Amino acid sequence: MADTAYAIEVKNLKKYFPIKGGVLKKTIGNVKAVDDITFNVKRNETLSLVGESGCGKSTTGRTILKLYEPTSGEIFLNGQKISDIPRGKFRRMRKDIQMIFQDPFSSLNPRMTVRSLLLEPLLTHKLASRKEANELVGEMIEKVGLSKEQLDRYPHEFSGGQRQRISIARALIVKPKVVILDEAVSALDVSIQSQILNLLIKLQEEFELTYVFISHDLNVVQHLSDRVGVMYLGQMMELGETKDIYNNPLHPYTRALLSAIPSLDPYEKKERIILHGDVPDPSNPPSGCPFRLRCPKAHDRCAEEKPRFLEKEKNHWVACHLFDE
Amino acid sequence: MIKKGFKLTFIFALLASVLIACSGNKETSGDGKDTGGDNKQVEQVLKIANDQEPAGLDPHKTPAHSSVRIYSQVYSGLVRFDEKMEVVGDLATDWEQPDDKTYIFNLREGVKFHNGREMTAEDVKYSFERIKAEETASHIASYFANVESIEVLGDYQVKFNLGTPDATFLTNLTNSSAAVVAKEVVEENGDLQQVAVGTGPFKFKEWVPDNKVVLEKNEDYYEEGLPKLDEVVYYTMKDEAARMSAIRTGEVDLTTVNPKSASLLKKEKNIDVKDYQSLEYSYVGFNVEKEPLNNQKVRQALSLATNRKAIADVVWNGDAVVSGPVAPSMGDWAIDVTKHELYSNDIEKAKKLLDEAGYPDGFDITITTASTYPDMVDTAQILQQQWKEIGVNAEIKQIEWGEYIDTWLYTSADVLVGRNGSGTDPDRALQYFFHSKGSANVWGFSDAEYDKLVESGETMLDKGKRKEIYNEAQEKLIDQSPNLFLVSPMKYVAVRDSVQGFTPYPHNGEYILEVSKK
Amino acid sequence: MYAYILRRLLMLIPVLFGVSVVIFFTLRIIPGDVAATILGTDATPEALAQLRKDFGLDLPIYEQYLQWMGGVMTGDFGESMRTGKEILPDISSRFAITFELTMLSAFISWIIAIPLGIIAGIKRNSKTDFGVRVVSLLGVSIPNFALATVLILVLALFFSYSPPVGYVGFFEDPITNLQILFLPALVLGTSMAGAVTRMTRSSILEILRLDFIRTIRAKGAKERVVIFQHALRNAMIPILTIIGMQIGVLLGGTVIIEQIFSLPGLGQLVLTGINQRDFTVVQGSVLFIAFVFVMINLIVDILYSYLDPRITYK
Amino acid sequence: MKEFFQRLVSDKVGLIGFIGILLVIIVAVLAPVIAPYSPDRMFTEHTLEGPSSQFLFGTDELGRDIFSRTVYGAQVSLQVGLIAVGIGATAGLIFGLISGYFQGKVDQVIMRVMDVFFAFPDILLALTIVAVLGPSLTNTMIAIGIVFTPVFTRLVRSAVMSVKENEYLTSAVAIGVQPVKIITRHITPNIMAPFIVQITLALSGAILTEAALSFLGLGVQPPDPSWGVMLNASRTYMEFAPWTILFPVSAIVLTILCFNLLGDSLRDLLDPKLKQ
Amino acid sequence: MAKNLTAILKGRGTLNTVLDIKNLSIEVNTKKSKYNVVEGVNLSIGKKMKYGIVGESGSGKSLTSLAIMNLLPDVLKVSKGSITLNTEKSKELTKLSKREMQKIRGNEISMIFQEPMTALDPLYTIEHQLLEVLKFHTNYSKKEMRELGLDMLNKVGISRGKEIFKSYPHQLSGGMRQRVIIAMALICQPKLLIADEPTTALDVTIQAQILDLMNDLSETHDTSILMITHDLGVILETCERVAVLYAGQVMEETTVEQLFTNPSHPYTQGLLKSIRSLGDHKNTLYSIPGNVPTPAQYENMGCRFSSRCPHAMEICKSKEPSMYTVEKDHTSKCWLHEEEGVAYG
Repeated sequence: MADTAYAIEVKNLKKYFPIKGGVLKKTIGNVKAVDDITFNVKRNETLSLVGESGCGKSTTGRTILKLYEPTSGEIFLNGQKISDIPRGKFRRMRKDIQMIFQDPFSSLNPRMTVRSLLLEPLLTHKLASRKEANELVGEMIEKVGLSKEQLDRYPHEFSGGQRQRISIARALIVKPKVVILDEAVSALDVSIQSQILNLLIKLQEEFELTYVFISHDLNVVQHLSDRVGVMYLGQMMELGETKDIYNNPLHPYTRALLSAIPSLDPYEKKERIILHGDVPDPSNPPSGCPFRLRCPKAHDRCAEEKPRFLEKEKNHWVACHLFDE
Repeated sequence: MIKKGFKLTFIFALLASVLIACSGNKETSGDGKDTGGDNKQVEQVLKIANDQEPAGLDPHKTPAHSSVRIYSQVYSGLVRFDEKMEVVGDLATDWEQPDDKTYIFNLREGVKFHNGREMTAEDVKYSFERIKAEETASHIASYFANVESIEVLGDYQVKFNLGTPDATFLTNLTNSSAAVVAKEVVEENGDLQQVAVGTGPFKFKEWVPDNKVVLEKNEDYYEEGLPKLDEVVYYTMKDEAARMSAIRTGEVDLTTVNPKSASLLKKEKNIDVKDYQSLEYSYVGFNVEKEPLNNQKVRQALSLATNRKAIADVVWNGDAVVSGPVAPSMGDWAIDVTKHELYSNDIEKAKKLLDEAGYPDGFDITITTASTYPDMVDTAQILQQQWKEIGVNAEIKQIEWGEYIDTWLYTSADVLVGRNGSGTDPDRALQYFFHSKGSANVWGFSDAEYDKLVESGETMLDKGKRKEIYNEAQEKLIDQSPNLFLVSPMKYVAVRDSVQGFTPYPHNGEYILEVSKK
Repeated sequence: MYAYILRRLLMLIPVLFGVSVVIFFTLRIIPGDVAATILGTDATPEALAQLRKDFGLDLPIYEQYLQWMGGVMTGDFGESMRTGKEILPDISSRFAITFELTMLSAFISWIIAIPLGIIAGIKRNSKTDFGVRVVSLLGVSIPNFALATVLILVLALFFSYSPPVGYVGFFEDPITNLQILFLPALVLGTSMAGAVTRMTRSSILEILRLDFIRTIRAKGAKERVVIFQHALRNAMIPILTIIGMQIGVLLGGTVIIEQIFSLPGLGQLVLTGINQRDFTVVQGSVLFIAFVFVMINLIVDILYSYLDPRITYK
Repeated sequence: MKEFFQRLVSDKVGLIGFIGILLVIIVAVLAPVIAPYSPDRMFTEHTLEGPSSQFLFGTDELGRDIFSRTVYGAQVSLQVGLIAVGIGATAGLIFGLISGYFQGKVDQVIMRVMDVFFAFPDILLALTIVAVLGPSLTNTMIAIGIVFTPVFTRLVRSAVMSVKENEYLTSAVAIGVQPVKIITRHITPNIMAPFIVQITLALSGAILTEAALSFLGLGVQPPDPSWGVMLNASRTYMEFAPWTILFPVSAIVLTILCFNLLGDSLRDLLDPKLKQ
Repeated sequence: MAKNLTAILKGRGTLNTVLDIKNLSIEVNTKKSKYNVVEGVNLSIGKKMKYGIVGESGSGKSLTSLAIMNLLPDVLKVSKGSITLNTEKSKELTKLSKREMQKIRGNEISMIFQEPMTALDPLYTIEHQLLEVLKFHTNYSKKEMRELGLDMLNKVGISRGKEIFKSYPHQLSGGMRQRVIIAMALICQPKLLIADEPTTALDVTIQAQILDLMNDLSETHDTSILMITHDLGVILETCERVAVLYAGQVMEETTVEQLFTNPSHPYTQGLLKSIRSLGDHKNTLYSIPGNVPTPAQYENMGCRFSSRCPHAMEICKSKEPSMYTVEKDHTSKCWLHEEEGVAYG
């Protein structure tokens, strides 16, 4: 059933967070953080998930990593179904799938030296003897552009960019197959951001990595990804090759999103679509299409029926009634 | 919210100043020097600081001092001691003794209980039968164990039939607990712990727990003109500092104090400090059934190692006298122990005795005492030091009162430091505490000769001969040393100078019948 | 909100049940019993046995527990073994005193502590801050009973003042009542003040660094407005936690002060109860105190939602 | 660590506290050297004498040298504090870690039990425990330790929960680190700051609680000179011989003050929110 | 809203300035250390002008804005230079008393901050916090204040003003809060609005709403805007002039148009290059090597960009360059211009 050509397959994934209430703290509702999404990631590919805060892109990433238990749906990692493996058992498989976090300041344990931070994954998965591990750590730190001399320092002695390099080294040292990057460069300054992006691209080639890149920065996403999925309120609105998404966005939301990026060309004339209102409360989403309340092209059908997720063009999927005649 | 906070602060500050101002005013009026106002008569209210909350008010059931001092004002017995410790009539006007084993009491007529009913011979009979009844669990039941029957001969005449001649009978009757109570009150309330209806000079008015007990004048008291006070209030004040402060500022009129506080109060011009030699003595009790204290020589060695004078000096500020099993305040009954060999504090001899007993290097032992009483704790600490000199290493275990009693009762401690009231008759001091069947002989002490001696003392009606018997018993007891008898302290009562006619006696530290205020 | 309160009340049941079990069985293993303390050194084994039977102490221990709990469920806390009086009225009248003392102490400590904490917080690391911290901690550092004794002595010796003897209820004679309670409350308040000062200082410090304070300043607010309207109100939330906890601690911690100042409060009742092995009194009082304690916690939590609109209990 | 001391030195208040405690510890350790007499040696001819060259701080009601007793008192009082807090802190650490890390039912059970103990007023709980175990130095320490356990448990638990919010913990989970190592290597070192602060404050609390128990006669047993015992014994003689209370009171007040000052400034120093 | 170049040029060159910052330095002064975090900053903002300061984190851009408001944290203080506010009469802000400064804040100069989530007091209603500004600076009656407040909310695009009045900050979304904050900032009709990263924390669709709103309002209210951001896109979107801050110093100062078409300083060049190379899919991005120096390292490093500059020369490492005028209205702080022989300004 699963296709081993895919590093990751996600089928009808749902992740609901219960809202408790009442005298006995019963579940009285759900925040539908991820609501029935399906996609896959090919080997060595970079798939980006974009969307605004609260759209469920991070939750998706963390559910794939089994940091959250999925509410329903299936997840396959290299063809193996991992969604029903108990978390305790999955622990040993974690070396195949790693994660890099947004905040370079809180994602490294402040009380550990860089060396022990890097040794830990190796020793945890018993991938090397202590001596070998030490050598590997030395190699890895240089691969991410830091020096061996810096191994015995603590994270707070590094700048944000350097810390993010350490995080990358820590994630990659176990030679994973898949890396989930959750807003991995968003907290960095422009000049540092490009350094890290270069590093990520270089390492992807070197280690033959598959990336799931979660970001709200559309410029960075355009640069890095092979394919892009646009999420809104827990649902996938559009999914396709990067160039198709950026040059030929189909979904009104994708269009608005792309038009909202400030331009960097003083001579460029841009049709700006200003969306009104805010993202609705995910615990109380609108009926039908989740975007309809802000959609400039919304019509009656949008309120009644949830649009299907259809392959409108080759490898270009969209969930919108405008394209479902 | 914030503004409210400020307002409250302000109000509180105001309140605080008012309080202090008020208390300032009260100060002057409290002294009774305030001549203003139309009430020139001094309020005849005596305020007494009670160092413990009364445990209950049932005279037959409650031996605690904090209770006795109160119910002894409410109840009367058949007889009482006068100031010279002679037995005189109280509810009984007189009595006759047809034979050694029979007493007939003629009762005072027209004496009324506080509930208005007249007291009769039936009440006397009821009261003593109540004391003797097992379910009453009276602490003085043993005093009247040899009363075989009580007969009512008339409304005002009652007869006690004893099993054996008893020299202590009359003295025992003077005990405050041998009170005449009213049957209907007992029946109505189950017991007399919370109510008090007696024939004494004061009527029970109210008891606010942990706060105060109020007694008011019994207008129908059989002695004309007495009592002089309208009201007596016992405030429970457990803290010595609080009592000191209250007597100094005149918030209370009378309080017992410790020797050191007494010496300070003596300097105050508005306060008289009265003292009297108590009937109590401090002691060290030994479990004579356990090694090494089952060895008489060991006990004697410890007696020799004990410097009683130092204890008197240090613990009691010098105001205590060395005592034997019968406290010196019992007068003639007590032997002079100061010359006794075992009181000589001869360390060498003590060591020699220990050596003979087979403990040349001494031994380890635990001294148990009650944390409730600082004097006991201090005594224990001094003993610990003194015994160290002969190689006895003692550890101190301080336990609080409830556990202490338990420990005492079951002799679960090897060495127990405590204080005994030796009673008003040597029989209690010698038989009750040390007869092998004595109720309070918890030490496992058993000596057939001694037993015989004190038994004969009880029934010996000739005072001279009786004294001889008891002298011998005392000598024997000191020699055997089941307990070490230490010192008998002075007691101090501080009274405001507005209190008139107050004299404490060893047998009655709080005789307030004739007290008045000026 | 109501659901929340109801749920919290339901959660009290296991806690109080736990308290009842712990206190009941703990008391039973303390050496000594009420009969021994009543009879004292005049006790005879027969008399003791009789008394024990009277108090039901000869029954199996679980039966004693069930009897007691059965009573408590129906609002019958039993009778004092010592006095045979019903316990509940006694507990509630004494609780009133302890509660008044507690509230008065808490109040005094706020008056001392909150202004000091604000000053120290605003002038962080200055000499004033240093002074305030040391002074406020002095109160904490002196054992209650030592401070009480010194106070009593000094007032009596140098001002011929001692608080009136004999407790009088607030509604009988408010002035005398407050005179009686003022000193003990002052002693307790001083010792509480340190913690409140500390909490006030650190929460003021914390709040003052928050973004919205900068916004308020940027709006042109006077410092007074910044501190009192915004910083203090926000700081009140952690302060409230401390205050709630302290009131709870005080409720049971007034024992010593009650004894020294001869106040017939709940603490004294428990202490005498323990000393006299009056089990029913101790059990009842401790259960009562525990109940009040958890209720205070609940009230504090509800107050949060009043102070802080972000907190809505569902 | 070095940096920490630098910051401590720059904070005068904390430094005073730190030095003060150091002094007390030195005095406690060197008590046999410093004290001229054995603490329970009685000079029965010299009871309640004022300070003199022979008796630096005067003598108490049993003629013992108050100076020597105060010095040895440091030993006893510190011992009570350290061991009692050690018991409470260790138990609290274990329960708190388990409760905060695993949450769910374990957490519920532990926290309800702690709630039960928390619902007991401190003094009454200590009093009851001592009454059960019998008064002695060891039992006093055990009782205070038990009383402090719920406080530590709650503190550790909430610290664990806030550490769990940090991404480095998610990161450790994502890497596949074993739960035990997550607790020992990632959580425990990061909750130490509030834990240490609480320890310093609890130390002063323990000394005060011991004093309170001594007042009720249930603390350290004579002749061991804890400051609480000395204080309580001297209350009676305060007016007669003020020195008997003055010196132990000063010792206790200064020590507790120092602990509080240190704890107070540690709180500032270790609190990342207050770092500048 | 297309950017019209003539519109950009219109606002420029107004001699009449609202705010003049001359040679401003901000110093960290603790017992342990003392160094400048901002040094020698010169800015001048004309009436109705929209002026941008762009820089990376740690460049000192936010500190500069806080210095204008006199809201620097305790350990920081203005050590040199002047900040002059020209409204009815000119005032030297660094010399004003606390009280005088309080009258200016929120009234003549107001400020909005980055984090709309934390910038409002969580315990008070929007009404209280909005009208508070009026209470501080005007004598309006309660009714008048409410009317003004509702009107202002309407202007920032909140139509359900009465409802919003009763809400607490946590009940609003980020975009709504930022609108409220803008309303608060503009309600007293200030002459200058300082916006410190006003959209960084917002989603991109909301950012577009807010920038749009700010553009509209500054025009209708005659308010000058000082926009502080790390995002060159935002600068281009909103500003007329711009100063590029790096390591506490202004590296380049010019019109937005010139900056984007003719960047002169190697840092600006690098920055633009790296952003623009983002368009080339998966190719290696242009990136400025190395890290931003920390303030403690500033001393004796010559040009502060020298360690990362691809054109660095010997002199760059030892000596700090001056500000050169590279063309009309365009200055740049780089030794290269000395070589090129441009005029020293």
